[in-house]
Parts: sequence; C-alpha cells; structure tokens
Amino acid sequence: MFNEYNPLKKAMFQVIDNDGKVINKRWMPQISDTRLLKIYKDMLFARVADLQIVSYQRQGRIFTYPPNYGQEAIAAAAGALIQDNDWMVPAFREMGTMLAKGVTLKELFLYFMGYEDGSKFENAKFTLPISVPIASQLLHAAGIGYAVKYNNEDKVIYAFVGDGGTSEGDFHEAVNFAGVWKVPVIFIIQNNQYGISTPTKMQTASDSLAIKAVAYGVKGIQVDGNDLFAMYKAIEESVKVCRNGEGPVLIEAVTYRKGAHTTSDDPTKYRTKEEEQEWDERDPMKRLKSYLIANKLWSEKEEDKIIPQFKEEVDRQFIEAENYGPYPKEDVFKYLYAEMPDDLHDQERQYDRFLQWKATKVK
Amino acid sequence: MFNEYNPLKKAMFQVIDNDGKVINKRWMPQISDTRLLKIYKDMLFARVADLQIVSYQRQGRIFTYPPNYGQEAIAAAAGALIQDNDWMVPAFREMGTMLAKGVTLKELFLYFMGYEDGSKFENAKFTLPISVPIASQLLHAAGIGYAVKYNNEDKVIYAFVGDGGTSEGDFHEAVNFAGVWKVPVIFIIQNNQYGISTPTKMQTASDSLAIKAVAYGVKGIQVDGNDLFAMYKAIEESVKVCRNGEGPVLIEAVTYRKGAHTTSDDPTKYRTKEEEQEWDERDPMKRLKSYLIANKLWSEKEEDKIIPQFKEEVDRQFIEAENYGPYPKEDVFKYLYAEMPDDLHDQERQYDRFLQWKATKVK
Amino acid sequence: MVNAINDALDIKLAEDKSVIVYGEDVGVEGGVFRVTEGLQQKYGASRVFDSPLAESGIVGTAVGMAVAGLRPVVEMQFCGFIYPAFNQIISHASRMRNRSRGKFETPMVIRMPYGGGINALEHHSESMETIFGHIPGLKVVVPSTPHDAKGMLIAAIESNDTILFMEPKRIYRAIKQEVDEGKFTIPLGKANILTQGTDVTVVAYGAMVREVQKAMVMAKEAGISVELIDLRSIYPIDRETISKSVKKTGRIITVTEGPRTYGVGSEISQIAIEEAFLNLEAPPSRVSGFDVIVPLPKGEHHFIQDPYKIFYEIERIVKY
Amino acid sequence: MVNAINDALDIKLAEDKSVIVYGEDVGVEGGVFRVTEGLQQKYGASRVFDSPLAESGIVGTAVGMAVAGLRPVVEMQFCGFIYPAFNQIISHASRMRNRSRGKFETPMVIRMPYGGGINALEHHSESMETIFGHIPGLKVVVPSTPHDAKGMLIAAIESNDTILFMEPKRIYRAIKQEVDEGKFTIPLGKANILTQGTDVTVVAYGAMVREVQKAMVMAKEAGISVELIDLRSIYPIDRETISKSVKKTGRIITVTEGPRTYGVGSEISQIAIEEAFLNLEAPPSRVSGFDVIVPLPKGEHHFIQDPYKIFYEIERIVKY
Ligand SMILES: Cc1ncc(C[n+]2csc(CCOP(=O)(O)OP(=O)(O)O)c2C)c(N)n1
Ligand SMILES: Cc1ncc(C[n+]2csc(CCOP(=O)(O)OP(=O)(O)O)c2C)c(N)n1
Ligand SMILES: [Mg+2]
Ligand SMILES: [Mg+2]
Repeated sequence: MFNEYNPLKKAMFQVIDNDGKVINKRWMPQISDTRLLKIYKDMLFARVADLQIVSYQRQGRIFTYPPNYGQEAIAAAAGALIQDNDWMVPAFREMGTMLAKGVTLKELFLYFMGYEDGSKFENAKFTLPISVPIASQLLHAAGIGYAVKYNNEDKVIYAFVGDGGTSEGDFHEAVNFAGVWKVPVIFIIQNNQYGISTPTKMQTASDSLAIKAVAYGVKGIQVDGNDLFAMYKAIEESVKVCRNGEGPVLIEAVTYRKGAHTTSDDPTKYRTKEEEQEWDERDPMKRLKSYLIANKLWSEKEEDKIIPQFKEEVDRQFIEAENYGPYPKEDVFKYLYAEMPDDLHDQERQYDRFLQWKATKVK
Repeated sequence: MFNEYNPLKKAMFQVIDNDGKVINKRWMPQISDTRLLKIYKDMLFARVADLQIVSYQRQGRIFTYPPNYGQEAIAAAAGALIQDNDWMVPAFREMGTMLAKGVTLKELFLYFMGYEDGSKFENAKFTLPISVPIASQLLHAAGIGYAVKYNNEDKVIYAFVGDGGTSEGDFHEAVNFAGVWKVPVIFIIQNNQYGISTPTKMQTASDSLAIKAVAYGVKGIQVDGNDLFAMYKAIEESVKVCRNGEGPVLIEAVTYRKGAHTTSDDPTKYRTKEEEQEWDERDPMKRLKSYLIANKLWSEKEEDKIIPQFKEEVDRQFIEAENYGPYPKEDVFKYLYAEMPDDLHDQERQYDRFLQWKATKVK
Repeated sequence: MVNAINDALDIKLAEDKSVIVYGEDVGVEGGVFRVTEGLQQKYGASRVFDSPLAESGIVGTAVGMAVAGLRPVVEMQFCGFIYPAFNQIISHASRMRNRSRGKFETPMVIRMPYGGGINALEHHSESMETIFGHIPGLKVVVPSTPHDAKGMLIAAIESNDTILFMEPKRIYRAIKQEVDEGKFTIPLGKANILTQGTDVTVVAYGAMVREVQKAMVMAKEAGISVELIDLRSIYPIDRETISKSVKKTGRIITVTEGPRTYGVGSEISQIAIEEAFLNLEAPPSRVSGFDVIVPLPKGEHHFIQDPYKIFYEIERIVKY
Repeated sequence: MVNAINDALDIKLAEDKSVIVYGEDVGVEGGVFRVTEGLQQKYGASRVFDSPLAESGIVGTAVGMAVAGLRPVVEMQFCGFIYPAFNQIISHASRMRNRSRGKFETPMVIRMPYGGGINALEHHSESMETIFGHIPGLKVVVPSTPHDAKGMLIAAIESNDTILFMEPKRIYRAIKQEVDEGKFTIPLGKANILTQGTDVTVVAYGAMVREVQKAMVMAKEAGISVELIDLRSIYPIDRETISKSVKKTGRIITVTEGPRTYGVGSEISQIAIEEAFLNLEAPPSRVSGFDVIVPLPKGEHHFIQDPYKIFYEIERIVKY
C-alpha cells in the first residue's frame, strides 16, 4: 500500500466516493457491521457533542473550544484501532480518539472550562494531555517511541498535528528523530486546510504534506481524511509497519475544518461560502451514512432517535462539569515538584494569611 | 539540469572523475583558463592557510579553529560565482567564499584569536559574521531573501550549513519559508560526512540530504562537492533559477572533512584510516590539479614555487593579527545598543573605578 | 489599546516603506486580537502578511530582513508561543550589532500580547518579562495605556535596536482613553510617575498599573499617600526615577504578574537598596505571582494580583 | 569534576536500566569534554548514544521517554546551545506533572557545561542561570566541587523532577579532590556553608566559589572574616541558610558570572532584606557580569570576576 500510494505519485488514497460508494475494493478494510455501526455512532456522538459545545460557548458557559466538526472520520478511525496499551499523543482536535481511549466528555469540558483536573484522564491509559504549543508534542511521541522500543513493548504511538503544525521546527525534528530511531510512531497530520486563518498553501510550497515523509526516509501516505474507510485502512496498515519494527509512518489526512478555528474565530473573514459548500459534499458523516444506508445498516429514523439520546448524554456530562465546584487553592502549588520546596510552601502560607486578612475586609 | 538531477533519481551530479577526467561533457561549465587557474590558486591558498593555522594552534597561538581541509572546492566554486552585491551567509567552514567576498585572513585570524573585530569584515560587502549556533543563520538568509525580493534587487543569497545542521528545526523553517516566499537563496549543505563525531547516517534516515528539497517544493540537487566543475556548474545554474525569480535551491555538496572538526577534536576516535584513505582518492585539490596538469595549465613546479609565497602571506597576516594589540575595555559596552543606556554607562564607570583601585593594588 | 497599536503601525507603514508587518494570522484576519486589522488591505500583502506557523522562522527571518535594511515588526501570537523563537532572539536579534562591531544592526520589533486575566487556555497567560530583560542587547518595554502604547510603539519601530514590545492583553480593550492623533513618540527606557506621593513608592507596569490604582483608592481611605511609577521599560530600567522616588518615600513595592523568584521585583528592590539604603524605612518589597505555572481560568484568581493583595502589602510596608 | 560526573553516570547506568544517556557526540566520542567517555562501550548504544544535532529534539524526546518511564540524562553541548530547546523546557519538561495533575512526571536531567574563562568561541561562555531559575517547575543546580558534582548528579537522576544540571566547565579539570567511591547523594536545594565567618556573607556557586576563596585570602589579610556559602541550587533557593547567615553577619554579597540586571544577585539581596532587614549594616550587594554579551577571549578578562573585584566589593561593604 505504501508503495502503491507513495506520496511521490501524488495520488490521494480513497476507498469511497462522496456518495459513499466503494471505489477502491482492493483496499476496502474488513470491518464487521456491528463494529462499523459503532464507529459511525461514535462519530455521530462526537459531532453532536461538538455542535452542542459551540452552543454552550455562545451561552457563556465555557471558554474557548476548538471544534472537530467535519474532521470526525480521522479521530474515529484512529479511535477504532488504537489499543488500550497504545499511546495517544493529541494535538487538540482529536476528540474521537480521546473518547475511544477512555477520556470522558466531562473531562474535556472541565479542561475547556478551566480546570487542570480535566487533563488527568482518569480512565484513559497512556494518553497525554492536550498540547497547546503547536507541534511540540510530536517530539514526545518520538521519545515515547524510543522507550517502547527500548523496553520491547508491543505498542504503537498515535501522534497528531495540524497542517499548520508541519511548519514548526519541532515537526521536522520529531519525524527525523523517529526516522533515525525507527520507532513505532504514526504521525497523523490533520490537514484541515487552515491554521486559524492561514491556508495550507501559505504554510509550505511542497506538493503535499505527505510528501514530507521523503525528507525523513519514512513511509508516508496522503489519505482522504473524510473517508472513514480510507483512514481506517491507512492506519491499520501503518500499525502493521510499526509492529513490524519498520519505523514510523507519516499520514496526511486531507479534511476540512467545517467550523471555526475556535469559538472565538470567525471564518467568514478568510474563506468563501463556495468553498464551504464544496467541502459539504465531502462531509465524512454524510459519506459514511450514505454507505450505511445503502447497505441497510442504518436509517434516518434511527439517527433521529439516537441524536436526542446523545444530546442528553452530552448535557449530562456538561452539567456535571459545570457543577464541579471551586478550584482548591492547594492545587495551584501542589503539582510543581515531587516534593514542595520550602520557599513555595512559604508562598502558600503567605497567601493563606492574605486570604484570612481579605476575608475580614470583604464581606 | 534540476530535472535531470532531480534528487529523487538518486544520482549525484559529477563532471570529472577522481583522476580529473571529464566524464560529463554536457554539463562541463565554461570557465576560461585564467579564471580556472585563479580558482585553483584560491583553493590552494585556502588549503595552505588551513594547514598553517592548525600548526599555529599547536603552538598555542590561536584558540579553536575549524579547518576547511578537503572541502575547498565548495567554497571556491561559490567564491568564484558570488558577486560583490550578493549576500554571503556563512556557517563557519567556508573560508574560500569569504576570502572571495573580501574578508581577509587577518580578520579570520582575529576572530579565532578572540577579537570581535575579526567579524567586522571591513571590505566584504553583504557578508554576515560567522554564525556559531548551527543552522540558525539559514533563517537570516531567507529573511534577506525577502528583503532583496521586496526591494526588487538583483541579488542572490548564498547560505551555508553542514550535514549536522540539517537536523535542526531552523533548517526546516528556513528552507520552508524560502520556498513559500520564493526568494533567491542558494542553500548549500556541505555534507562532509560528520557533525563532529556523528556520522550523517545518524542525522537522518533520508536517502540523501538533497532529497529534503522535496519537502519544501524547491529545487534540489546532490553534487559531488569535491568536483570543482560540478560545484561551479550547479551553483551557476542555481543562480539562474534565483535570478529568474523561481525561488530557492537546495544543494547538497558531498564532501569529506579531511581534518579534525576543530583543532580540539581527535577524529581517530570515530573514523577509520581506510575511510580517510578512500576519501583521499577523491580529494578536490588533487582532482582539479590532475585536470590542470593534463591540460597543461599547471605543473608541480609552479605549485612548489607558489606554496612558499602563500605560506609567507598567511604568516604575514597571522603576525599582523597577533600584534593587533589589547582589547579596549570600551568595546565590551559599546555595541550593545544604538545608544548606551544610562545603567550600562554606570556599570562601565563602576568598572573604571575598580580598575583604578586595582592598579594601586597590583603592581 | 488595540486601536492605538493599530494606529501606530498604520502611521509607520504609511511613512516608511521599510516597515514590514507579519506573523501568524496578522494579514487576512488582522491578528487574533485584531491588532493588525485592515492593514493588509491598506498596504498590500507584501508589507502585511501571514507567515507560516513557526516562531523561530518569524523572528529569524526578521533578523535577516533587518540586517538587509528593512524594519520588520513581527507578532508572536501569544506570550506562551515566543519560546520556539528564543534562540533567534538571544543568539542573533540581540547580538548582531555587537557581533559585527556595529556593521550590521537589527532594527526590529517583536510584538507580543502577554499576561493573564482573560480566561485563556494554558500558555496564553504568562508574564515572563524577566527572562527577556536579562538578555543583553535586547530592550523590553510594556505600555500601560493606549496613549503610551502608540507613542512607545512608534519609538520602538524607529529605534535601531531589537525591541520586545509586550502588550498587556488584559487591558487591550479595557481602557478608554483619547489618544492623540498623528505621530508622536514616547522615549523608551523612561519610567513615568503617574501619581506623586509621599509614604510609599509603588512600581508597576502593564495591566498591573490599573490594579495598583484600584488599591490606591483603598490606600487613600487609609490615609496612605502612594507614589505610583509606571516602569514602562523592563530593560533598560530607569534607575534615576526609582532612585529619586524611593529616596523621598523611603519605601518601595514592586507589583508584577510573573513568578516571584528572579522576578522584576527583586531587581527593583536591589536598585532601591543600592541607591537609597540609608533612606529606607522598610524593606523593599514585592507583590508578584507565586513560583507556579499560571493556573487555568478557574484557578487564575489565586494567581493574579488583586487590588486587595496590593493594598495588603502597602499597608504592611507603611506600618513596618 | 569530569571524572566525578562520569562516575555518577556510570553508577546510575549500572544500577538502573531506565537511565538513558544521550546528546550530541556523547556516544562514540564520549562528549566534547569527555564527560561520557567509555560509557557507550560499557552500556551499549541503546543506552548511551549520539543524537541528531537538534536540541529541541533532544529535550523533547527526553520528555517523551520520561513520561514513558525512562530516566533520560541528556547533554546540551554548551550553554549557548540550549536555547533551541527552550520551548520544550519551559512548555513541557517543567509542566507535565502540573498539567496532568500528577498523572505524568518527567524525571529527567539536562546536563550542560556553562560559564566562561576557557577562551572559547562565542556562545560557549554564557551563564544565564537566571532565566532557568525563573521557570516554575524546573530545578536548577550547580556543583562547585567534584564531590558535589557526583552526589548532586546522582540525586538529580534519582529525582522525579526535571533538573537542569549546570556544570562549571572552567573547573572541569581544575580542582583536584578525592571523591568518595561508590554511591552517595547530596540533597538538591540545600546550600553549603564552606567557611564560617562573622563580618560578611558571600554567596557564590560553580566556578565563582574558587574565585571567592582567592579573594578571601586578601580579605583575611585585611582582617575581614568572610562567611562563604556555596548556593548549589539556583532554584529552589535555600532561604534558611542565607537568612541565618545574613542575620549573623549583617552584610551579604552575591558573586555571579552572568549579566547583572535580573541576575541571581538581586534575588539573594531581596531574600536578605526580607529576612534580615533590621540586621543589615550595609546594602546587600552583588558582584556580577555587566549587562553585556560575554566578550570573545581577548576581552573576556573585562567580564569575568577576578578575585580583586570580589575583594574590592567585600572591602567596600564591610567599610560601609
Ligand atoms: C507554538 C504555537 N504557536 C502558535 C499557537 C497559536 N495557535 C493555536 S492553534 C493555531 C493554528 C494551528 O493550525 P493547525 O496546525 O493547522 O491545526 P488546526 O487548528 O487547524 O487543527 C495557532 C497558530 C500555538 N498554539 N502554539
Ligand atoms: C545549536 C548548536 N548546537 C551545537 C553546537 C556545537 N557544534 C558545533 S559544530 C557542531 C557539528 C556541526 O556539524 P555539521 O553541521 O555537519 O557541520 P561541520 O562541522 O561538519 O562543518 C556542533 C554540534 C552548535 N554550534 N550550535
Ligand atoms: Mg489546520
Ligand atoms: Mg558536517
């Protein structure tokens, strides 16, 4: 597959077309109907959650939030394949994979409401917190890859980055280190066409992002990121490469950020209605749904039934997060060092004294 | 040429063989005999200087120095082609190009003896000082490229980096910016097989360094860096690309650092005699000399005559540098800001007072 | 303040063709805080534009442009994202003149919103001015009002030094003030005495000035006369203004947002003891953040300086 | 000191399979200062190895390894080359525990030769410990003797925190000292009183300790009794030791190599005035570099602290 879709050939790997029809039987992944349905529902859940969060934000109930809207197939495919013991190294637009690892929506809500507790990911093993500084997390993935290889563990590291992130030096260093060390990392670039307002063509003059694999001597492939089957198959094959000790893989998943960059962004400033409509045709949910309906695995009726349930579930977790309670003062100081240095301890005590004094002033 | 030697084809561009025989007439550059002789003499001068500096260093008359020994053809070819108004952005192993720009040996000596004055390059226009932090200078080249393009100037920027330097994030960002901006920069990687003790294969798993051009959508070519004609031609063609507004070019010049990394390094620790001997066969001076002698442009006799003259000239400039005199205290403070801040002025005055006091104590 | 900064850029872009403005999303979008809004339309995409997402790239290319005679004004999108550019700042932007013994200069401005109090994500609320103030060859300035922002930015763009221009984003839109039209400059490196007072000197800058002013209301009620100095310049420090003031009041407190240890406060205290040891009636003191990472929004109130904290310290020092 | 550090690495490599040593040229060559000499032969190339030339890469991958349970000890080849890694240090290595509320830790050591006085090229002589000491979540330590280097490095490798281990390269081979064999640790964060004294406290660390000791010979002749504290830890600072000492002597001077403004000196002074204001008989003071870029070798004597400079200040402060 990596030969057939060598990025130098400039062909994007696709399995279904915009109407959900299989156009590439050879590479159609084997997914059982139940499993496929589960994946679709996970994508749907992510989308429902996503749209709902945007409306919470409008109500002022959450701060910034970066929607996954339109990119659900990528995180869902990775989520379907990632194992409990595999590592997840997120950027910040991979809700599907995080949920699959056991992160809860409530935790994500807490995080975006402004609690570090939301990054603890109590039930998600081997899942790093969201990384805000673009591309820097990729080096962690390479380092984890080294540890996994050093310890002879049978684990794969899933690492995410955006198209914008490929311009950072850390992207270069990470894929390069991983290539030299031949470590089992799948680097997934979500090329959603923009880094905030900046289009991908202003990030780089290269023919594609997948082609950058050549610079590191690693396998690369450009995949239709709105085609769940293609994403699934590409990751499945990448996992094999990794488990065979053949080193890292670079996947460019071509997609589109249908929403705003974050809830504080206004995309009408930098892109056209026509462009948005064009991408609507390629919407990953729509395409998978067409496939499912055509194959009698799903119906609009079922969808109409399940959406309210999902909304309710999202709301339930959101309200739980909203009622999380105050942020304990101790938490400001507690996690800096394995043991708190005396001086920091003093600072905390001084703060206590101030708070006591303040309590007498402010009633 | 950039099509024919597209780095994806994995063919190194050569014009003469190890015996100085032309093996690639099609791309043999047009260089007049006098000009060619001048280039050879410049290379010879650089080599003489280089070997002499190493011996000065052994005598404790200069601190660290990174020899060019074995890599002379690259800097010489660039030196022959660079114009007075072109920009030179050096790493630290391009003596030939710097001398061509008008930098004097004396200045280089001053620099390596520990005077910033050696970086002033009084007579070399558009030549940046040596850049110690690996690869960081490449971004300056991209920025200068922007300025040149913005001002519609007909200038080319020559920027140098080592094989080790290609691992740094700044290498990536620089070539990427230059690619997006389509600016007239020739990035020349001197792949001398090592970054200090680290062999190139530990820097990257890519098939070559030239191939990294693909990642930035820029032209690239791998050149035999010990083949003066090939280097000359490759740079000549790159200059055309730049002057045509077709953007940057990435040249990998394959060469060998015959000397130590710097005068404080001992290469026997990390490489074999056999390897060194193998590269002796490909020595750039030897190859060019064979060509010249075969074409009756040069003789061993002439060489024996000129070497002592060169030695004398090197020595003259070295002794001038040695007698440069003390480092004025003012120079420590003077160049930090366009105008010296009061506080820094105070610091200088305090230091004056201390020096006066000290003079009374130490006789 | 956003408008004032935009105005300063506008004036310099109009006046000097060597001024170039770029950074992440500063072009089409006009910056995530809309500071550069409208400038690309006005001056074209070769003078105001979006760069690739790479901070080292942005600062490093600016060094090159500056060396070649342009006057780049680049934006770091948030205070937490300047670090990939750290090497270019400390190894080149601040050193080129010294390294080349005056042959090359790097007249460039790095603009950066900084500081907390806006309910932002991690890395969007830092105040790490100390580490930049400690870099020889760099100037670091912070305006506290729209007027200052405009005058100081114009001065920064006209300076032949490399200037880190830190913008207190918390008050980007908080302070309403008439700003003089047209061009004017405010000299960099000079502090500004905002209020004369006799009991204690309080030094602050950026968004903290306003917080001190709130505390001063309480202080006034308590009968304490505060002399408020807006430091304006983190490096160089206006030693003279501080010296005079502390000699007069005998007491000094510095209010900053960043971590305490190695913060700006201890340097101001050091200056006070060097200049006015025998006049001191209380130990030079500081109100600052703790030595911790800025908490996410729900915990940020524990970290940022509230006026009560400042007043608490004023009272303590005056009663000392 | 080089041998002592090598010994510490050797002991930990032998004892703990999770310890991994890498960096530029640390493998085959054993490091440009030969600090890691022989370790690759002994422990193999999967435990001691050369990395690609990329400092962000080195520190960033170490963060990943540490998160995954290893204990990487990485080398930055010189103090001037840590800056490309600055983002990984300030945004990740120092933050991972806090960010994940204790779920992940980054037990890792970044070793780095620092400081001047060895006739080196530009960027090879810096002492910028302040900027690292100001980073919350990071510990920064400096040994001044081979014995301390060994004990502190072992402690650093065993710590679950991220430690910047700064090695004063000027005394890499300058101090001859018998170092205890076998394993021992010296707790991080504790200063060391090297000489008891009564007239003035001098705080120093790294290569400056030896320079102060030279100055103390002059001081003794002048009848001045100096209490010498080796700070050992730039962050956290051992407040208690400083406090006790300055309460006793009433005078304190900090001797550092880096630029003056925002240097370690002003923080030590601040601690002194916070802890012992009423005991002070002279202003807490500092001997430091100037706010300039370290000059190249021929000018470096103007910058580095000579014993006379230190003695000059001791005398001034004692006579104050
Ligand atoms: C180092 C760094 N610089 C700048 C930012 C501000 N920022 C946040 S998201 C973003 C754009 C990211 O674009 P891309 O990588 O394509 O990811 P996307 O948001 O499209 O998923 C920027 C510039 C950041 N978070 N980190
Ligand atoms: C950022 C940075 N890291 C480390 C060093 C130390 N150093 C000096 S030269 C060198 C090796 C450079 O190798 P290469 O780029 O191949 O150039 P060469 O010396 O072979 O010409 C290293 C690691 C440096 N100067 N800058
Ligand atoms: Mg994107
Ligand atoms: Mg090399």
